[in-house]
Amino acid sequence: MSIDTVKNAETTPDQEQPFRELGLKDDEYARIREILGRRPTDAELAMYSIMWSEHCSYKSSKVHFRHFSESLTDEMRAKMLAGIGENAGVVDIGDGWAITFKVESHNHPSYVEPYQGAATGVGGIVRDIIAMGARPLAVMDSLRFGKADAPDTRRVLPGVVAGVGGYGNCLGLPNIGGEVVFDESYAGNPLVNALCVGVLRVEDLHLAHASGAGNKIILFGARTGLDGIGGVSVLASDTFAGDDGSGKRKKLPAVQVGDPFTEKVLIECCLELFQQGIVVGIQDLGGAGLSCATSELASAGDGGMHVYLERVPLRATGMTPAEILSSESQERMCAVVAPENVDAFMAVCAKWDVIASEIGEVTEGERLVITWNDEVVVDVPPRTVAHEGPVYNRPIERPADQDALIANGPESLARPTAAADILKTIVTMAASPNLASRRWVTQQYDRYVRGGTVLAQPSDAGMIRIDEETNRGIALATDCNGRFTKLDPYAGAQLALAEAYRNVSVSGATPIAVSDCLNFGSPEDPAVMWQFEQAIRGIADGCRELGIPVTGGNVSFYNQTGSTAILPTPVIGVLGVIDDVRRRIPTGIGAEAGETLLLLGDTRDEFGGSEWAHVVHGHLGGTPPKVDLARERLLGEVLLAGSRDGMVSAAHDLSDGGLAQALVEACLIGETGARVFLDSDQDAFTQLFSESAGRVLVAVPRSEELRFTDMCTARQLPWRKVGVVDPESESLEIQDLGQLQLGELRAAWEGTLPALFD
Amino acid sequence: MARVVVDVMPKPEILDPQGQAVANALPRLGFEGITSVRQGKHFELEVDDSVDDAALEKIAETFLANPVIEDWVVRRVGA
Amino acid sequence: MARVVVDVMPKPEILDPQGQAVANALPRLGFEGITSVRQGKHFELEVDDSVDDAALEKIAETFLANPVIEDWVVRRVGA
Amino acid sequence: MSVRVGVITFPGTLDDVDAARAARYAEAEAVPLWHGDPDLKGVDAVIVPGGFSYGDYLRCGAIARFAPVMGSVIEAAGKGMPVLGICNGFQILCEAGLLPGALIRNSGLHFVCKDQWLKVENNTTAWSSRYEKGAEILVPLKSGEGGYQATQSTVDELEGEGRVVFRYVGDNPNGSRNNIAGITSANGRVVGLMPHPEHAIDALTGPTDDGLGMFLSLMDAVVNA
Ligand SMILES: Nc1ncnc2c1ncn2[C@@H]1O[C@H](COP(=O)(O)OP(=O)(O)O)[C@@H](O)[C@H]1O
Ligand SMILES: [Mg+2]
Repeated sequence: MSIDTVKNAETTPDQEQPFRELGLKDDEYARIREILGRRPTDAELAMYSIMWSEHCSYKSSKVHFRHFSESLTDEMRAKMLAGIGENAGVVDIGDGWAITFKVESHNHPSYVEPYQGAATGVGGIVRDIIAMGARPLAVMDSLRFGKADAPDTRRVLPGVVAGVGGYGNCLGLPNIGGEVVFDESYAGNPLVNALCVGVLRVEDLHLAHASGAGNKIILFGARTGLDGIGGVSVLASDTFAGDDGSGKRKKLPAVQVGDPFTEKVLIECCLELFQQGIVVGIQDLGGAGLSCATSELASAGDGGMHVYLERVPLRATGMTPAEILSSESQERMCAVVAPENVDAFMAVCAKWDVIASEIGEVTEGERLVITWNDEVVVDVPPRTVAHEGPVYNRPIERPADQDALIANGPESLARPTAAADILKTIVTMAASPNLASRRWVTQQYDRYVRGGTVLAQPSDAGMIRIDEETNRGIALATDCNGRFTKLDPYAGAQLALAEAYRNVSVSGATPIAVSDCLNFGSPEDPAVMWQFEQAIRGIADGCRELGIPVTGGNVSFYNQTGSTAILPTPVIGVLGVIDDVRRRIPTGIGAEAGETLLLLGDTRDEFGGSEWAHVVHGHLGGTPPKVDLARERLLGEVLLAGSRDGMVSAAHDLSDGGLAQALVEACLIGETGARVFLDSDQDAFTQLFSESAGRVLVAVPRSEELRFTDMCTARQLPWRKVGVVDPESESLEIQDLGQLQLGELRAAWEGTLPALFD
Repeated sequence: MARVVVDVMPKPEILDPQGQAVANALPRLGFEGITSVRQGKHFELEVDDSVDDAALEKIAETFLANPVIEDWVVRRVGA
Repeated sequence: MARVVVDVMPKPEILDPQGQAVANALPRLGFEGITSVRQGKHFELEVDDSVDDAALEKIAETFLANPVIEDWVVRRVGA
Repeated sequence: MSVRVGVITFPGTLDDVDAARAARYAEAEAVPLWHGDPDLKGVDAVIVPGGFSYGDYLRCGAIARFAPVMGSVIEAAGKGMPVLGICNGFQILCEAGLLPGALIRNSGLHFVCKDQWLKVENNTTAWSSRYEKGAEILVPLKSGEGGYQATQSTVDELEGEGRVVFRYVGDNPNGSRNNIAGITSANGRVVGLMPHPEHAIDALTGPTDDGLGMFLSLMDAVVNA
């Protein structure tokens, strides 16, 4: 095997290189040559091509992130210990505790190999959290699939769910929430967004960097194999064509197989290393493997770095330096360790049976130098790899058909008016794939492990107790309605933010920070870039209004089937804090005898992008519901006060499917009947199915009713009494319309996913 | 009636955490000299004589194995 | 160096939910004529020549299979 | 007198923190035991908790039962020390031969996490004396390989000797023979079950506090021994 060295590159300047096959544009390749003053070696080319890819360099999205930083106020900055740019954002939640959380996509791999794609998605995000020095607390998964009854969904969904569960369950991380959404636009491009949240003491925050000449670089965890090096395998073939039977490396599938056990042990090992204070920093190996870890560590530090690549423990024979640098083998971490701590480091690894190898050291210089058996194969300024990649100001253009989409509103759609038809619609909606019970999915996830889970599915938000002495805890929810975002990306993104914020509020927690995962089509399509830019601005402006910062996130472009992009899907995760988890608000009604049901907020005739239009008419058009973030904030404050004073016994936010769906869920989850009365001022259909934002259904003990409604009135939050809880009753009764038996509703709501996927 | 065996194995370049776990455990259990272990699935099918090799190949490829990460071998045994 | 294969199968009287699921799914996928499916595990070991048949039998019996619910077959393949 | 309950951690054990917490809720002292260390630290009882020891890729509990600590547990159990295996712990106790039978893949082939009603069939073991016979309790079940299987003669023997401690109520969640959720050794000192009593010790983080009875039973067993 002949290895392309720097020396060789200097003497063969004209050697043709397969940079286009590696995804680099002509001008990007020219820039690499300019930076190096020569052609790159194979290994350098592999590094630059991966690190300058859209996924790693954020080259199309970077310029838009300024909206986030520009919208930060001092209030928002105050609690942020680490923000955008770190592995994951970190916020101070009081009592010396800090929380770190992040959402990340693993969309494409999950389409190719659903189980492993989703599993390694969970594994990757968990490593991001460990790298911050935190103990992972819980995971969530936000999923989008094609039509529920499409044959390919039957291939993809069960695999993805089993993968999320298989990996997360084995790590011992409770799964406390997520989403499952079906829409045709995701048919060839499902979305698998995984979230992990972790906890640490404020003083233990570790930001990875390679400082201090003489410090050692230690690679630990799994061996490095040929996983996920699909693209780079062209470097190993003479012809660049790959599958030519020349005996050279075949083009390999870009699929990785996860080993959750190895990751579990790695977590414990890292926690012990942090606890013993024997690491300067730890960097996870994610998408771009060693290329990313070495260049990021080096550029975050104050010196250079020398890596001896032949010391990397391998799983396959004959791997080239380029392949080793770009392997995406899972369950690996890289640590920077002072020389005097290396022995202690190795002892901890030995205790956990974790393979660890010293692969290099921090040097005085400013270069990242990588050698392979004494030959220099990489010699680069690390910042040019990790941070100074290309940045694009992609063309932006509002789609030509956006006006037509908006003009085609839901007004002309036939609405049920007869009592029987409205009741039937309630059942149809409850059984529709997007509204039906998620139990078939969530039942495959361990939500109990570690004993801190206070709320999980089917609650609006997941909640974890982080301190058993004080009962301090956190809550999390993720949301996004892609149909709203399609109709108006700015407002739609804010609606996603509003919904996640509201879901956290109804649990009794106070929202404090945001992480997002922006899933869009091709950035080379000006219409997609318009959606993207609008959505980012919507989120940034919305966060400013809500006073909570975006602390991190992830961008996933090129989500499309052929040339058709997915619905723009900026998934928003909102983190909340609760000082005492014992006052959490459950979703199901009926926990207390004699509850009154109140509807907080305004209900307008808003059906653009609604689930009803989608389910009953297959229609998407018009404008999404109005956003009122001040109202969301007020709702949050009222719920907090209500929960503090024991005035609220249950709360459920209204979103897809409107009041009808919220009532069905509150009854079924609480296993209790209810009697509901509608307002005579507005038609029954609108009251039941409108998706106006900023609304919550609350149950208050009758004894607290007056106190609670007085508070709402005093704070100018519109409220209306919509019914009473009836624990004796076996039905949901709606005055003037009739009764729905809970048994029938349950069969409809719970039957759908098992019928589709069992 | 025929008996058919299908063995499905992880592709050589793909990580095999199961085989790995076994290989790591053996020395701890006092068994030396096992240098590598791979673990896969073993299916035993009883099939009517009407089922031809092409059908079996199809079943293995589309259903018993996942061609993205696994290789497989179909063989008829006994009679 | 020798290659050894160990096949481990659920005992006939023990429920085999995985094999059962495959058998039930096949007709739905349009494959007729498969009258029974059992699913077990297939191990491929590389062993030093020092490892004798008794050791292999021991590994299979005490470790790779659980004799309460599984049967197993050990065979050396190739050379 | 303080009761010392050992809680074993294997690589891949997950519910050890919960088992230790449950022991503390019952006012026992929880003593961490490490898989690689045969020293039982003078404990009065041992809990083998849930999780995925060594990944459980081969067969649940297959590797864990060979751990040095298990040799000591088997020996202590032989002398009558109370041992509780929960979920993966139950699987390990079966693999180790402390309890008969084995646990296989759930009949539905999926991991199942749900709140499960159990009927207490035997309240004479070291771990179940606080319950009324015939009582129904609600605790989490969370496992992918929880189907209890044994030969007919073993099942007959267990039933005949009243050694089924807990039985699933309602739909069988995993295909277990005779709806068996948990069993005991002939002397009633070793108990294994798939559901998780340690996750039902307070209604804040579990469905109920029904599981606490198992840990309180142990306190009685040790104190009265
Ligand atoms: N993929 C998933 N993983 C885990 N939990 C999920 C998943 N999908 C939905 N859930 C949970 O199921 C419940 C209902 O989901 P959903 O109807 O989307 O909630 P909401 O409308 O309040 O956002 C919530 O508790 C949610 O967290
Ligand atoms: Mg909600």
